[in-house]
Amino acid sequence: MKCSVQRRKIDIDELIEITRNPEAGAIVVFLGTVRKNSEDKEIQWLFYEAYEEMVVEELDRIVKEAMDKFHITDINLIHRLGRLGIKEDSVAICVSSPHRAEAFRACQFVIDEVKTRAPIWKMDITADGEKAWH
Amino acid sequence: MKCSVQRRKIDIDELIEITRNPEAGAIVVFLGTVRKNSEDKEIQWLFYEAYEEMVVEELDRIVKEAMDKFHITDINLIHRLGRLGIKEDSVAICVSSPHRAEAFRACQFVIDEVKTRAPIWKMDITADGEKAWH
Amino acid sequence: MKIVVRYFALFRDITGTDQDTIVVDEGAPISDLLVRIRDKYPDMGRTKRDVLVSVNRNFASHELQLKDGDEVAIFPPVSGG
Amino acid sequence: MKIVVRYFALFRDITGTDQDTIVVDEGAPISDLLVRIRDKYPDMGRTKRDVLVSVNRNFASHELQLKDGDEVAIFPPVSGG
Repeated sequence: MKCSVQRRKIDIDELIEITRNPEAGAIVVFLGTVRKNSEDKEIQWLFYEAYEEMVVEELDRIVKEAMDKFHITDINLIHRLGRLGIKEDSVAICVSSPHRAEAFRACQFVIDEVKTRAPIWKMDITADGEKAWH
Repeated sequence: MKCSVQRRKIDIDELIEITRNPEAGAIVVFLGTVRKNSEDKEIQWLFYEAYEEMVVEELDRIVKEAMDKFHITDINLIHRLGRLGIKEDSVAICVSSPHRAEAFRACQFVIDEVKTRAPIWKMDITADGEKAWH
Repeated sequence: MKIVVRYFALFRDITGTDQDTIVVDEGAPISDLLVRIRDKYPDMGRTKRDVLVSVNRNFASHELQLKDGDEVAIFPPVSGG
Repeated sequence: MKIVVRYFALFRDITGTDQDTIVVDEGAPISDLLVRIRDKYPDMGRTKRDVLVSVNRNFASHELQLKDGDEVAIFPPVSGG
């Protein structure tokens, strides 16, 4: 059970390896990836900023809630910060569970909560060089 | 959109890379992993057998149904055959989609269909050397 | 007409073969084929497992009528994933 | 009492600073602090974005009473993931 933020690319294999468990029959991974288009604008890159002292604490609270709510063996989460290009992973959530239905539910719960609660903000920079906070 | 079976270990990173798409904001991966215990027996290893001429055709049909049913950009699937140890991946399904809810739904649909329709059988070999087909 | 039948997993263990040839009447339904198989392999009559059949790599109901040259396979419920 | 306030994302751009010190009465609610911030930065009064507040790294309602030494941050709705 570990949450972190980092500027370097996310190593998915490593995240899966630490989540793997002999009691688990299912692993579900969610990756948020940067889309080329957002609200009819063509994106050149994104910039993610966080309230770094708070974000890991809030992510830990979300993951703990998921562990309490669902019958799962482990969850690990990494959120990227800084500049990201198209197709890059902004967030990776990995859940292992004895049974698959719970793994899907827990993974979806975590990303839904991250989207509403993690103190992270996204600025997009369009092909025209226009910047906008989201 | 590609389905295959193989005896060598599944390379998850490679599967994710071919599924990545600039139109996708979400990737959901499902991994089936070998559990240490099954119905109170301690598993030593599993052996997967398939009707190889049929299995890829049936997997292709499942994935095509998912592509028709859900708003997603791509699905790729690999199922392992032969001998697998504890914690190894037996199946990997990777779905990319503009929006995450559809990616979760499509991925769960595919694994549910694989479990009921793909002509693949599992034999478990317990710590006592007992063999049983499932 | 001669139908080549393939057996998988538990049913291969029960019949002791992965493939053989069963003779049925032209246009006979799969249920006829299954009767012949149970005659040939009495243990196939005793298994409590459901018997699934594919014809030309598609799942087929026991009522489907067989044609010459059909690729037929007999297997227990699947357990992949 | 002096409260150190941090600003993030759009609100850092609006205020032009990532941190400053705002004076409020002992035990004042967050809503009082927000009034002072809008007085100091009129553009914060014009933004249509919701204003979220955290105190000591937890989301806080605008009614929460501030204590000396609280770590306060002001930010727009989050957009991570």
